[in-house]
Amino acid sequence: MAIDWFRFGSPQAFFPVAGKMVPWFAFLAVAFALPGLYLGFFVAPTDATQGESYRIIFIHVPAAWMSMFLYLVMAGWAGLGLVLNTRLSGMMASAIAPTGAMFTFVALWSGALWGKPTWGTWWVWDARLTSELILLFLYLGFIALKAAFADPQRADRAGAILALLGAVNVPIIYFSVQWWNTLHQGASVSLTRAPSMAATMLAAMLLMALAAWMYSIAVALARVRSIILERERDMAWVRMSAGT
Amino acid sequence: MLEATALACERGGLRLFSDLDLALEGGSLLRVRGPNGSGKTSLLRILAGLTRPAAGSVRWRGRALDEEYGREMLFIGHAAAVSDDLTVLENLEFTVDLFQMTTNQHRNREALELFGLERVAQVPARYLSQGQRRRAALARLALSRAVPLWLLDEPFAALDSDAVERVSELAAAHLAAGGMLVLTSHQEFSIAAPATQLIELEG
Amino acid sequence: MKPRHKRLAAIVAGLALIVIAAALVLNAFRGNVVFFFSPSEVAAKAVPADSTFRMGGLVEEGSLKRGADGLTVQFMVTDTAQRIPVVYSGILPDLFKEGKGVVAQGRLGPDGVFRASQVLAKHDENYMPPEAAHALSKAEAEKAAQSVVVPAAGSR
Amino acid sequence: MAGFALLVRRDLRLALRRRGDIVNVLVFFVIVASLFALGVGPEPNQLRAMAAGVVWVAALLAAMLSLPRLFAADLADGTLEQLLVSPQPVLVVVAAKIAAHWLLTGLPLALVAPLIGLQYHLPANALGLLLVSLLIGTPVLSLLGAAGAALVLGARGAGVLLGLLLLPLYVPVLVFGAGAVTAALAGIDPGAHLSLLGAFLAVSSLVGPWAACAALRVALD
Repeated sequence: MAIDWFRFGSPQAFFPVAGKMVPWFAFLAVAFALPGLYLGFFVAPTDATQGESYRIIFIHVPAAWMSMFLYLVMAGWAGLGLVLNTRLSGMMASAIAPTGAMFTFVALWSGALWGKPTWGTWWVWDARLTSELILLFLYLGFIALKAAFADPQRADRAGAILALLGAVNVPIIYFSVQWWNTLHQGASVSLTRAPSMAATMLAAMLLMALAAWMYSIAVALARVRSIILERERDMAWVRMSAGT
Repeated sequence: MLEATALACERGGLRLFSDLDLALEGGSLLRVRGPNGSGKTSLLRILAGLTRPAAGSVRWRGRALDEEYGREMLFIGHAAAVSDDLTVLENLEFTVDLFQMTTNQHRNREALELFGLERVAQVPARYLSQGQRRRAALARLALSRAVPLWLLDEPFAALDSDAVERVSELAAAHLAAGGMLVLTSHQEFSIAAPATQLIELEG
Repeated sequence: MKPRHKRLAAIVAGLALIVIAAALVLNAFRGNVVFFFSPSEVAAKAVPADSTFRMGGLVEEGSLKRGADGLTVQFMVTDTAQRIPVVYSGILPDLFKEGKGVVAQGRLGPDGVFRASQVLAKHDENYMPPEAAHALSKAEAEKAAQSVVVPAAGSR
Repeated sequence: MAGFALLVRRDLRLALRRRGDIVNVLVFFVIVASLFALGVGPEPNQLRAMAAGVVWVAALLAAMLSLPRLFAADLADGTLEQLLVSPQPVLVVVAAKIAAHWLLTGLPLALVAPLIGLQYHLPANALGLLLVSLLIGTPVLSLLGAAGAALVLGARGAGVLLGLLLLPLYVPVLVFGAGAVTAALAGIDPGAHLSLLGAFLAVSSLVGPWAACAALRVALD
């Protein structure tokens, strides 16, 4: 049986589907976060060099991953909207941006809190930290640009161009630790080699990353529902379901 | 020559029109009529290739609109496209070069004279009145006989009766020579045309 | 030009720009756009003269000497090829240890001693419990011992 | 090619009629750069160390100051509409706008910068490098700036928004442009910085015009 995926491209069809999915993803986020936090903060062993302060990676690393990944997802949705002219794509991009900005902010702050006890400084202007800061500015610019247009369709298309323009930054952030001598350490988990951390630590970190994923999906879906209602408030189906 | 199928237009979340078809052959005049906000300007901008229709497509000589279309189409919108800091003549000369029209200094002068602009030809456009500005934009029509398709948005707005007559004459000559004309207008006008069509847009 | 040719020309121009950019980036990585310099570069004088820069490497084992005031420290920074003495007066980060990574910011004196105004610890991406770290270093020590033994065995 | 020359000529002629605009940008550049010196104090070593950064930041701000007008004036009087329906490819229109903007702001800024460098006690080799880095870097300001200027057309608070969008994108130019001069001051080879600046120029000349074209189409839609 073929599923008509394009049917879900219409906000009207997507609205109830998203509504059904939100509680599930919210539940999964909690279901992953609780064991993740327990493993990370109570079970995982103390680090040989850093002692207890390394435990911030259970927040920091998932947040940093999400900050980059959500940008790509956002730019992907935005680009899709630009090419296919589907209404839902722009709304999805709008819904993802605040979550991405939040994770970027969390990654920067948790990084600062980690840097002080380990490196001995809150902040250095190395390539990794600087490019992550730029990512935050890109998110804020995207949100501001979208907010500056009265016509949502114009906002979607202008935002999409900016999002694609800024996407160049993501690989720079990711590879900065390999390309330059940075104070920031390299990646602890990568596709090309075995992870460089103890199994419990890795399990806790991956659980937290999954929780961050599920949280992002739940929040993005909930937010996209609000955006759909706001933008389509004059449409018959919204009025009918609102009972007016 | 100019065909549009199943056009739909949406502005600010509102659907202005949908399922609009039109076909235009040489010598046809198409008048687009409707109340304010019914999508007349949007339709013209879609036909000019500026606005992307929400659905449907526009074809010229059987092909999708491309850069070649720019050589065969003349679009005059609400704004006069006259730069304040250039003189009336410089503005005209720029337009002529931009659209790669075949003309010469003498014919440029004549075009300005036709619209009563010879006295202000060397004056920066910032000193023109609203009506003069419209005339400066429309002076192009006198040089555009070779351009088959004219798209004019409210060409008679802000013009005195003399200038209305000039535009009507040029349009009639254009149609008689096998050209096509699409225009929107609130005013009544009389343009002799071998064939006339009317599109009524509802508000 | 036909539209098809134009599109082709645009693609070729785009690719050419990408190739140029990639070549320039590769060229740059042979140079020194870096957050810190290595002791080898310092020894080769490929570092800013008379101005502040950062030097990174490992704190050499057994090189750390604490001054009488309890604040001034002296140690060697090495990249295994070269070693540069560093003098620093101030509080060291918790992770500062012999055999571990460090990035120091300061100036190189005429006597070849690096006078640091700030010392940062650079840790690696390996996280493991102390027992594992201990076992790992023991294993490495054994491996090193073996690699010394093996050629001796081969020569016999 | 004829279309490109025509459009560049038009922009240059318009700029000549509004000479104030270009002069103001240059004066702004010089004043901002001088303010830093006044704020920091007259210590030559300190001034020398910050010269490259100050000149580059002032150049970014000055270039940005001139950008909102790049398309806005043509949009307001309807010329932009005509440029887009004309037989000229939009890419040519955008490229001409960018070229004219660089000739009118980037190039003069680069040429004036060594004078400011003198105020900051830069030695001759650093002055030369300041000029070179600005000559490579300022086209990037125009290329990405055109994209930004086209994106904010018709937006609320376009001027401030433009800064918010563009300054993060300008960071690599600032880092490597100023880095080249600082490296030269410190007696290291600035080649790597200039290489990266050149790479960034290549990437910008690919993505900048593309984004500007797409944004113009959106703005006139």
